[in-house]
Parts: sequence; C-alpha cells; structure tokens
Amino acid sequence: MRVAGKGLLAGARPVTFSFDGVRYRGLEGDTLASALLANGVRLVGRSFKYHRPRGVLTAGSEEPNALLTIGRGAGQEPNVRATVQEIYDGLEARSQNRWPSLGFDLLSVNDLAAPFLGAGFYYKTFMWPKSFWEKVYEPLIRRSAGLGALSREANPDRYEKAFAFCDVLVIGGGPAGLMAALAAGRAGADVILADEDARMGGRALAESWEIGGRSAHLWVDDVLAELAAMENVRLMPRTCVVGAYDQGTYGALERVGQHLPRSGSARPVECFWRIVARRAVLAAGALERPVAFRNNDRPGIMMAGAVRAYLNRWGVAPGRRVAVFGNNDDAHRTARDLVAAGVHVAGLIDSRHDAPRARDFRVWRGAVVCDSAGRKGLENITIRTARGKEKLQADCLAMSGGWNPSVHLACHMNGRPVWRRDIAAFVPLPGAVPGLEAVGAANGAFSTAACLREGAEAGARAAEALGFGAAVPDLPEAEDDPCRIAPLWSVPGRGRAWLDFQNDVTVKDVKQAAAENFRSVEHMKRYTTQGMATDQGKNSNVAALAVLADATGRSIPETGTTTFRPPYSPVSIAALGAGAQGKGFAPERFSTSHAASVEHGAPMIEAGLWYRPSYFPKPGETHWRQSCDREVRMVREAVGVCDVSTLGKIDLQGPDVGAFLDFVYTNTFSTLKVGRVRYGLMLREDGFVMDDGTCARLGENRWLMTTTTAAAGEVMRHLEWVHQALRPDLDLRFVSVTEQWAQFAVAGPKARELLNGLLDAPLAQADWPFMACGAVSVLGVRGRLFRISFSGEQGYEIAVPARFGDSLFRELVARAEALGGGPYGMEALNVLRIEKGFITHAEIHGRTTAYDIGMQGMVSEKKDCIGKTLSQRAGLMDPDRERLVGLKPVGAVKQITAGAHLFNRGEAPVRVNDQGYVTSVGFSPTLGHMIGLAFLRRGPERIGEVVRLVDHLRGIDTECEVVNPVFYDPEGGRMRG
Amino acid sequence: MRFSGLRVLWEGLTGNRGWEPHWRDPAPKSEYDVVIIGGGGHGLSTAYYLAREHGITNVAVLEKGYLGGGNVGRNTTIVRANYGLPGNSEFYSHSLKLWEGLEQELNYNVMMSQRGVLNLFHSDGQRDAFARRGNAMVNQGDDAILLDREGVRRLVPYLDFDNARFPVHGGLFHPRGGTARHDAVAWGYARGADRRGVDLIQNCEVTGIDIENGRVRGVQTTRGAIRAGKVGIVVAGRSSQVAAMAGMRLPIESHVLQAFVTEGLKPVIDHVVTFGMGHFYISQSDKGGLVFGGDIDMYASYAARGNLPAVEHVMEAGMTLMPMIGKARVLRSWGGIMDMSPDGSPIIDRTDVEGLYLNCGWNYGGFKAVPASGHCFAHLMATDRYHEAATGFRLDRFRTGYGIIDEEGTGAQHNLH
Amino acid sequence: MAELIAKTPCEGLLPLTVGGVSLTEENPGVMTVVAPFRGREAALAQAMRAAHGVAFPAPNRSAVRAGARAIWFGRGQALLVGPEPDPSLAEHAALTDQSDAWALVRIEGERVEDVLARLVPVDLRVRLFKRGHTARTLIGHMAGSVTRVGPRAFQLIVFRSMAATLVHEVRTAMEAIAARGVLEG
Amino acid sequence: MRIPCPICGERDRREFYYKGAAVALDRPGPDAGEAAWDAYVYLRENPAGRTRELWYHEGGCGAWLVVTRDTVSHEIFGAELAGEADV
Repeated sequence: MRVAGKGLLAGARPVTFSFDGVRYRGLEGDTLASALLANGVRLVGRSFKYHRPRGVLTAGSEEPNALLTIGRGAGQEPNVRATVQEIYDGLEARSQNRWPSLGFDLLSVNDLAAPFLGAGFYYKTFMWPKSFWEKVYEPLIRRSAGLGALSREANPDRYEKAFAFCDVLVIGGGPAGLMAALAAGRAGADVILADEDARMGGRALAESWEIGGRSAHLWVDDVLAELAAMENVRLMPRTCVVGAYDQGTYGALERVGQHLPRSGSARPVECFWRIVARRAVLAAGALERPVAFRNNDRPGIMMAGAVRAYLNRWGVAPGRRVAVFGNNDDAHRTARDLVAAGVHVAGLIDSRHDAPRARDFRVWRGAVVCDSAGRKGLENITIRTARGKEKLQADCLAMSGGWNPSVHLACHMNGRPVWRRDIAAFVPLPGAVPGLEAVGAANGAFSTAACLREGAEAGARAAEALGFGAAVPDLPEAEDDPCRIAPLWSVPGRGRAWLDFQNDVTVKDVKQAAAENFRSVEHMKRYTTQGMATDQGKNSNVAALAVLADATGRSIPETGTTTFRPPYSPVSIAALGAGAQGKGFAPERFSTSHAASVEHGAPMIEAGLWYRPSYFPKPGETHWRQSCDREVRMVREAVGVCDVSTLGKIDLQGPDVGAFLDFVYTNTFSTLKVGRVRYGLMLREDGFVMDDGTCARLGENRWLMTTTTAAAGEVMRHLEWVHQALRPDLDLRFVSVTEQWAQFAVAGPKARELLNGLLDAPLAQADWPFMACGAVSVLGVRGRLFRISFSGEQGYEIAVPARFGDSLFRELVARAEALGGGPYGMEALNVLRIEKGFITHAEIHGRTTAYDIGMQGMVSEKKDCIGKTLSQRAGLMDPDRERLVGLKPVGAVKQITAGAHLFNRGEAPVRVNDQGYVTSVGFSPTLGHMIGLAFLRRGPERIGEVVRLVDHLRGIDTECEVVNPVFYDPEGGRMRG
Repeated sequence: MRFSGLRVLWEGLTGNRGWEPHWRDPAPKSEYDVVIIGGGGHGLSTAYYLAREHGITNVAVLEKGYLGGGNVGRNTTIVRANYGLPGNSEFYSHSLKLWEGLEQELNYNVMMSQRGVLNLFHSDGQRDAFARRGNAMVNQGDDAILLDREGVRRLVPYLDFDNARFPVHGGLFHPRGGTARHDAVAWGYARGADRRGVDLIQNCEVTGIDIENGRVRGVQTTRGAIRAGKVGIVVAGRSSQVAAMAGMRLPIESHVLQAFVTEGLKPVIDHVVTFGMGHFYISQSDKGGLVFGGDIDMYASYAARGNLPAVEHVMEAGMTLMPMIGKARVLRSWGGIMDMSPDGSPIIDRTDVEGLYLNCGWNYGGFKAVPASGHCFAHLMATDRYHEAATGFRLDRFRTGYGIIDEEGTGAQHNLH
Repeated sequence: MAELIAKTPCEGLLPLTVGGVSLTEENPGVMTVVAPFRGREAALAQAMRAAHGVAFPAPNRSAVRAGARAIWFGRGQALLVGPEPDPSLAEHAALTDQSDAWALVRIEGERVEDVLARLVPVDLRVRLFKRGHTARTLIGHMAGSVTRVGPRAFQLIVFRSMAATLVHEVRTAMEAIAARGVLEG
Repeated sequence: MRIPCPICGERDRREFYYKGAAVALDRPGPDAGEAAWDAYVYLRENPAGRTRELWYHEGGCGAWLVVTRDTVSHEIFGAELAGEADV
C-alpha cells in the first residue's frame, strides 16, 4: 500500500491497468510490481516445477518470480518482468504457468510429489515402456513445463538495430556511473551513459541517504541536467548493456516503446544497439542475494533492498507488519527506513551475534529465520535462537544475505571473477575485458562515497588514456559505512530451502547432486538446473556454489564459478533479428526486365538474390509445362528472347590479362583473337570445378569474362585473391560490370532477322560467325553483341547500358512476337540446355571434376593453372568415378526425376548397389520424351546400356538407356548456322 | 544401482538418502591397456563400447576438465541420419539405430525424442538436391519423406509462407530424427563405462605422448605419467594440439559455433526445423526453451565465445522464416569449438604411430555421432580393423583424392562446411 | 523508327521525405571507375588533375571541382563522376564505364546521422567523418559507398539492381526515427 | 570483432570474408609433389594462440589482408595487404 508522503512519484498522473482481468490504479512512474504491491497484490506467479505460489522478490530485471504476459493477440509478450515493465493506461497483464487460475493451480500437486521430483529424477525414470517417451511422458512434461506462451502469430511490432560509437561507454547510471560520465564528459570525450532503468540514479533513488547534504535523488537530477547539457554526452535510459564482445564492441537493448501503448505507429518496441567504445566503465552495481531457509519462497518474502526501493522510490510499503532478516548492516538500514516511514517493523533477525542494537524495533541477535507459513502469502515466520524457536507474525519479510557485484559483463570474454573474503562476494578480474574497468558496487565498493570516488576516477582515467585532459570532479559528501557482513548462505534444518526460486532448486537438490558425484559446479548446475532459469542464476549462483563447496568440503574459490555468457539480461529475437522479417533478410536484386516480365504474367523465382522469370504463360495455358514446351519450340523454330543480365560480367584490362586468364582457367586464353569468344572452365585449387562461362576479347588489352549467376560473387573474390595474393606481378585491373549492362539472349533460326530490325547496321553473316563478338549500335545506342548460344540454336547476346534495358527488352519481345517467337523463361532455358547437354551448377555442384563432366581435355598440358595439380590426383582420375551421361526413359514409366538414383538393371535399390544419380531432367518437346543428365559410375563407357532409375520419394522406378549427354544437334550445325 | 521409476519412488519415500555416485573418482593407475584422451561424448562412448563390446576394461579416460564439458554439453542436441553420401550414410544410419535403444542400453534416460527433422528447401534446384539425399537415406534403409509446400504447411503452419525472403517450396522430412538431452548422453555413457571398470579421471590434462621407435608407449599428464598399450585421441576442439604432441599436423581448423536458448515457453515448436537458405535450425526443449543455432562465426577460434554478426545473422534467419518467435527472448548463448575438416566429414583412423588412433574432424555433426563414433572407434582400437559402418573416414583421403566426402560441395576451405 | 527510352535506377521510387529527412535520386551523368595500372598512380593523378581538375583521391576521401567529382571507390580505384573521362587517362589506368551500374541517392536532414546509424556500421560522427570523407562499407546488407557531402547530407551508392531495397531500408529507418520523436546523441 | 584494414581503418568484422591460414600465400610449384600440395591445401598448424590468417575486405575496399590474431583471446596485432606480406 502507498505510504503518504513517501517516494518520488508525488503528483504523478494516475494510470489504469489490469492484472488477470482485475482493473487497478497506479501512478505514472510505477512498474507493474510497485503498482501491484501498492494495491496489496502479493500473489503474482507460480514457480516452474512445483507451481508454488510466488510474489515479487526484487525490484529489478533479475526478478525470478513476477513474470507476466503483457497484451493480447499476435503481439502478446510472455515472461515480462513486472519489476521492469512500466505501467501505462490500458496495460493488460496476465499471470502464467497456472491452470485454471493463479489462485487455484491444479499442477501445484507437483509440490506434494516433490520428494519424487528431486534433482535429475527424470534421468532415472520414464524409460519403460520404450515407446512411451514420445507418446506419453514427454508430452506431459512439455505441457507442464515452460512459462508464458507465444501467440503463434507473426510478430506485428516494429523492432530495429543501430550502431553507435563513443570514446567512453559508461554502463550503469548510479552514483558511480554518473560520476564516471561526468568526469569523462567534462574532459570532452564522447560519452554514452546507458542504464537499464527508465530513470537514472540507481540505488540513489532507492535509498534514504543523502549526497552532498541533500536527498540523493536531487543530486542525481543535478548531475543528469549537467550531462544532458553536454553535446558530447548521450544519455541512454531504458538501455541494458547485455554483452561485451571483441575490440570494444558492446551489445545493448533499448526499450523504446515497451513502456507505451502499442499504437501501431512506426515506433520500434525495442532497439538493439551495437556500441563501439574505446573505453568502458562498468558501473552496473550489485544484486542482493537471498538467504536459503525452509519455505523462504512465499509471497511477501522479498529482498531487503527491494523493500527499501519500493518504499523510498515508489512510496509503497510491501506489508503492514514487516520483519527483517539479514547477516549485514543493510538489514538495519531497511528496518530504520520502514520505521521512519511509519511502517510497523515486527522485528529484525540478525544472524550476527555482534549485530548492532536498535531503539525503534526489536533485534534478535545471533538468530535466524528457519521457517515461514502462509500458503498464498506470508503470515508468520519462525525464528530460531540459542534459546529455541518462536513464531513472529509478519506479512512481509525483507531478507538480505549480502550483495553480489554485477560482474557478468566483465566475464563475457571468459575472465573468471575473483573471490573477496571480506565482502563474501566475487569481483571482476581486472583487464578481463580489454578497455573495461569496473567501479563502485560492481567492483565490490559498497559505500556511496566509494562509488562516487571510483566512478569519478575511472571516468577521468578513461578520458585521459584517450588523450583528453581530464580532472577528477569534486566528490560530494556521502555515507561511507564499511561493509559489515558475516556470510550466511543457508539456514540448517529440515524441509526445503530455495536457492533458485523459479526452477525450484533447493539446498537438498544441490547436496544430492554432490552426493551423486556431480561435484563440478558445471555438473551441479546442469544436473539440478540451478542458474538456468530466466534470472540466469543472478539470485542463486553464489549461494548454490557455497552450498556445493560446503557439501564437497572445498572452499568457494576452489569450487569455482560457472561462466557468465551474453546476454546479461534476455533479449528478444525480434530485436536481434530486426529488419529481417519478411523480405529484409537479404537484398532483392531486380533486373531491368523485371517489370515487363511481370506484366507478361511471368512468375518470378529466386535465383540467388535475383528474381528471374520462370515462364511466360499465354492465354489458355493452364500448366507451366504447356508454356515451357511452347517456349522451347518457339526457340527451336522461330526466335526467343531471354534476360541473361544476371550472369556475372567482369571487365579485365591490362597487358597481362591473357596470362592471368591462362592461370585462372584450365584452358588457354592468351591465344584468343580480338573479337572472339571462348568457353572456359575454372577449377578450385583442390581440383574440383568452381565455375564455367565464356570470355570475350574485346580489344588487345581488354577482355570480358562472364560467370554463372550463382557463382558471380565467388568468382570475383577468387580473381581478387589470385591477383592480389598469388600473382601481384601481373599488370591488370578488373571491375564487375554486371550491373552496367542489360544483356539479352536472342536465340532461334530467326534471331538474325530480329536483330537486323534493331541494329543500325545489319549483321553480315561473314562478320558474325559463331563465337564472334563486337560493338554494335542498337537504335542509336552503343551496345555489344556476342554470337554465343546456350540453347543450341543460332544465338546472340545483345547488351546495352542498363538504363535502356527495360526499353530494349520490350522492343525485342515485341519484334520476336511479330516473328512467331517471344520471351522465354528459366524452365525453357533449362530444357534447351539439357537438350544440348550443357551443364549448370546442378552438375558442377562442387563435387565434380573436369574429368567427371568429360572436359579433362580442357585442362591444358602446356601451363600451370589453379587446381591443375590436385585435379590430377589418382582419386580424381579414377575411371570408377561417377561421370556425366545422358538418360532416356525406356521402361514402362516414362517419367524421370532429378535426385533419383541409378542401379544396375535387376539390382535392388540399396546403397551398396548405388551406381549414380540424376542431376537434371526435362521434357523435351523437340524429342517428344523426357531427357536427363546424370552421373554414373564409368558412365561414358556404358553408353547404350540400360540402367534402373529409382526415386523412392516420388515413387518412380523405371529403366533408362544411357546415352550421349548431347541429345540435340550433336554436330552443332544449328548453333553455327 | 539400477535406475527405475520404482527406485525414484522408494528413494522419495526414504528421504532420497540412498542415491550413489554416478561414477567413481579413481586416482590414475600407472598403466592401462588403453588410454582414451578426452572425456567428452565420443571419448566416453568409446570407453563404454571397448568394455561392453570387446571386454577391454583396463581403460582410462583422461579429461582435463570435467566429464562432458566439451561440445557434448554445448550443442543444439539434434540427432539425425539424413546424409547423402556413402561413408556418411551408413555411419549416421548406424548411429541412429544405437540412439534408438540408448535409454535401455545405458539404463539412463537421455530423452531421445524422435520428433522428426524437417529440412526446408526454397528452390527447384534445392528440391532436387534434397531428393537425391532423401533417396540415399532410403537406399540406406532410413526414412525420408519429400513434402511439398502444403505438406510443410500442415506440419509447421507457423512459418511465414507468404512474405519470407526465400519462400518455402517444400521440405525433406526425416521422422526418426529428433533431439536428445545432451548432458545425459555423456553422463549415461560415463556411468556405463564406470560400472564396467573403466577409470574416468577428471582434471587430468595430457601434456605429452610417449612414442618409442614408432610405437606409442603412454602419455604424460598433469597427474603423472601413464603407460598404455594403445592410445586414442578423441579431443574434438583441441585435436590439432594433442596430435602435435605426436608430431602430427592434421587437416583441421578450429572454429567457434554459437548456439542459443530462449526463456521457457509453452510448447510451440514440435519438430526440428532447418532453413535451407539461412543456416538456421531450431527445436524446443522439454523445459520449453527454444534451442537454436546457425553457422559458425567463420574465423579460427579456441575462445568458446563468438561475436555479434554471427548472432544477428541467426536471429535474422529466424525472423524471416518464423516471425512468431520474435517475442521469445534469448536467455543464454554459448560457443563450442569445432574441428572443421576440409570436406566437412570426420576422421576415424589409425595414425603412422603404431598403437595411436585418431577420432576427430566432426565439424558440427558431432553430437548425433556420439554412439556410432564410440562404437566404431572402439572396434578399430580393439581389432585394428575398420568397423563396416566407418570405413570411409580415412586420414589420407585428401592426399590421395579417394573418398573425399564433401556433402556441401564447398571444397577444401575448412570453414565452409 | 523506335528508340530506346532510358530509365534511372530509382525511377518511381523517389523522392521521399519523412520526419524532415529527404531522400532524392541524383543524376550523376557519366560515372567511370578509374583504376591505375601498376606503377602509374602518380602519372594518373597528374593526368586527372590536368584533364578534370581533380586529383586521384586518397583512400576514404573524395574531391569536387567544377562539374567533376572523384570519389575513392576501393583499393586502387576512384569513381570519376560527371565528365566523360579524358582519353589521356587511358594510358595510365583501366577506365570502366559504370554510368548505369550504380544507384546514387542523396540523404539530407536534421537527423540524417540517426537514420544512417540504423544502416551503416561505420563511425560517421562529424568530428571524424567530415565533408568529403567517404567509405566503402555496408548499407544494411548491401555493399556500397557512403560520402558526407554536407553538414547534414550524405551520398549513398549501391548496385542499380538493389535500388528498391535501398529505398525500402532507408525509409524504414527514417520512419522509426520520426516516430521516436526526441533527438538522439 | 573489429579488424584494422590498412586502407579503410578499423572496421566491423561483418565487412570481412575469412579464408584461412596465411599458408595459402605460399603456393607450391606444379611439381612440388603430393606432400607439399597436401600441406598447402589441407593440413593446418591451427595454433591455439597467435596466427597469421587471410581476410578479404569484401564489404569495404576489396583488399585481401594478412591479419595477425590470437585465436584464444581474439586480440588482433595488426593487418597488412596480402600483396605486400612476406610469405
């Protein structure tokens, strides 16, 4: 309930929200947790395994219990920390992992079965009968496990990613971080100050102490005002730095719209930042740790620091009769704050015999809380002293087991933290993350004065190291109490004492793990699941480690720690993957004929990043095969037009291009005459085929190489590699011109006729023999013409600057149609090339050699080239290899499929009989049956043989004759004609 | 002690006081018949099968850290037998068969869950390549189903079928594939080996391999010298370092592969789903966390931690393929060190040193191989003959060019597989 | 007689203004990649200065003289924008016409740096990336070129075929910035 | 991870393509023999520590680099142009 006159929300606007269907009122600036506590709501969740009733434990992102689902419909968000989520009008929150209701959860029977559900029980059972795991046990376990639920609908909200750069990144906006930012900022360094809280100040907002003689929060306001006024300082509230990566790169998650109603606007919900900082100051503070005692998990039992935060920052008293339990002086601070606020303090139980006394409340010294009662909310606690046990009425227990510095980020590069006995906690290993220095509570300095000092000094040091003249700012007055603590991890006794609240891992579980020889801390963690809940062990790691150390007779440092890994606090996949939803995953590349192709009704299909037309349906054609067959016939009988601009084109110039090409291609190019084109084969250095294509000699010192669409990038990288690293002696330069030229194949007996209508000078057959190339003028535009063919017909490829691509394509198509032809797509192109036995990456798939595709003759004997030596390894020249052949169905079934395997006639279709496989098939309207290309053991020696073709997946089992892979016009007369 | 539901019941009723250590912590003896270097999944299963299949029990497994602390404890738990090339085909098929009886074999619930593995394809070319692989699986006697777009939609309706950058054309479904509880696999084999007399020695790092005129004699360790008749190197992630102790240079480059798990969620993904265009694979653990990963970070590393570009690429693939996971939060990420080989396939072979055997090069296929790898490596070490399911993983295949097993077809660049 | 009609890469996509930031297509005229042959760097620089008034730019820099701009465009490459390259350059360098290969856009406005921070992994703080500074880098997932042409103005260059993706990604970033309201940094 | 390109300055790893150990610079002659070629294309030192490796600034200036880097700490000691690096 609110305490009149307390907290920093005085005069804040009222806000209405709902929890499990009940409407509540809170104040602007409230978190869900503070608002629910203000409304007297204590039961907010259920634990993971035993479905125990749970209440708010902390006041930060480490909260293990108060996890709620926010919103409805596609955008519903599970597992939101009530302690972080700010309330807004209309906010709708629901409890999770309970059925039918939070108050009455049937699965809480698990709690009664707890004795049978101890550490690792599932490794020892559910094994009989064998078939029951998938059918019975696993579904049951899966349904009872898990926390919140996804909507199962596509994410409807916007997320984004961004880059930021700074000299000094300050992580955490508490007293230490503020001073660090002030020091570095005043020195002139570019500073980013990031704090996960909506309001900066850290513990200065949560404590009642003073800084510089005034309430701490007022001092915070002044510092923030000064920082905000500096051009070189960037304040990033609601931004949690979640990961430290190499060379000063940090990942951070900013909650941009998380605290606002989803308006459907373009405002992102979250932004994932990649921050590059030359120096970083880790001022992330510390996390208070619970004490393990019997039933220490009831709603109403909270961290003492959280109780003070709710009281001092939000003006909320989490209970009417509050008891305090601790092993250090913070417990006393808590009781004093409560008393000062007029909240009844039932008493303070301090495990230390030398604990300070107090006037305003009773202190049990050298005593412990050993049990609690109250099913859905704390009713009383049991205190054990030297004299015995006694019960104490209380509806809230504030507990403090001491503080753990937030060392996580400092460990993200595998640096193990260091144990400090005096504060009974781990602190960062200096230098574990290059350029990052931990200060204040994160460094084990728990007094306010120490935080201010360390922060100021580190901020100045960082700026200085970067060459900014820096001075340590004057340090304001602040409390400088020493940290007085006597370690207390767990209270001995019977019953279950919780370490990991969410995963229901108790002291017993850790001891059992040790007894079963899971003595390594990693084994214990994995066996008990301690530290694997959504708080990633922030509340339980150190205590569990201490219990394990005790159980195995080792010291805490000997026992070691588990590794902290990114993210420090969980990050949504939508934020890390922002921009990729839908088409954003990879750029889209559109060729100049795209619009015209779509107008022709062509389905556009992905070819790498490009889109290419599949086929161009004509009215009345209901199946792609009809269109494809027509387009093939069209090319064979009249003329077809196809956009080939997506093929890689590389312009090479210089005196040594010839020598260079001889080195990257298996065959010789230096002898090629100007104005001629030659087909070339490229190998990888390991002797397998990389790519193939044509290369044209445009001038004495100028060449144009083409690559396949698929390998364009790889080939460019390869050429750069060969030139820069292996043959820098060669004088040449090359540039990709793929995007400069729109290029179209014009193929068919009427190709020349079509072109002559477009070219300013008609083609003389004599000047343009097969494999000729040269400059032409196309309707007044400078272009290039290549007499090459991928279809086997008389073929040309005509290229113009890309700006004219759309226009030329439309012109070509119109004229082709006038000649009884038209555009053709990838399907027809594929059939045409199979008819000719031309290969694509279906054949040169990275495992085939020149020998396999029957091109060993193209590997020149006269010169060295990339891949030549290894291509001649015995294993790559073995006649037994699978080698390229053609296939023609001769069995009853006339259908053949790519991906089918080949077997000797009459042999069973099993692996040991495997003779090869089919790579490409198509129906040849020219030949009137299906044809295929395949790799077959000793293939070329088996022409004329009949083999068995089996495609289990598509239910095809037939026989094929092995034939020459060139099905159509093997002499190539039509191509040359 | 035999594990069973009854045992759990009895212990529950008697205060769980009777549980015994799952394995002993013996001090190393001065001599063993066989020393296995590496207490990961493969090393532990090798020791187990040496004892179980070949009666060789005077065996020590030397682990520099804790048992199962390597990749067997840091992977995405996927089990499958969906390879296309001879060499791999029969081996992973053999492994899957061993998986299917593993709980009963080990009396340890490794939670082998045959929920099915679905590989999505996004073009006709990919479809045909997948069909070739699927047919190879059936030729081998395993199961594979080629699904069209609608078949995939029925199985996993939550994919983005309408707007994804690379639309889903269909998938290759492998019903017998699935997942298993990775740690339990290591622990189960450890317990099984220990019960058969194998000494599992943790915190014992090998610092040298003793070789006398071409024959292995034993190893030097941080816990003293240990003589051995035979030594097996099973240290994927550190293979090059340990092999160097025997003067060998391997065709291996070490890379870091990151993996991710989200906060616990109610059941939403019921299979293992992989994205053919984006190097992304995902499943949901029985605890409710989405377990997923992608490609390696693509630079040599022993750091067991990665960087953001690889992280972002995985998340972006997830968002374009199944945008319903956007609101799930990544809880933990981790990195494992992969032995990347030049053809993406492993090595199980003898070495030029008599009595010294090598098991390495698992790229990122190691977890599902654990049973067969141990089974076949134990067979090789015990009999000096290749197990029929593992005849192809020769150390010399790159030198000779015979039997290179390059499923990806990306060639001799270690990080591309 | 038919004639071929020219189309610009961003035709139908631009101009665009969101939240005070504008994105417009530039008409660069002729674009030529100038790549000096081995040992000809100095001679080329001289020829360029003589013919076009701009020297071959140093890495990560660009130069502007009446009508002609020379933008460093990668290892040993400059993009000469504006004039037809003078024939004298051909003795010293490979000249490759790229007039149609790239989409050039100008992005300008108060919050242009915030917009680019969503797309470009390079430090564009004006203290370090001044007017005339240029970078070959990524724009989203696209390889491209980024040049500061004014205190609040940049020029972006990507492949012609990726123009639509460029416009989409820049627009998305502009909308997010506009929707955020407050200025960053 | 950030890599210091000798031409562009320090850039994010996402701009670079990784090839492997710098041994690839030292291409054997065609007749160097089986062992030499096996060592060149397949075998690797693969050190846990300082190593020289090849990166391509694909998303930047297009230079092939030899980067000296520690494979355990990921510390980068420097980078040079492949064409100017001594083999």
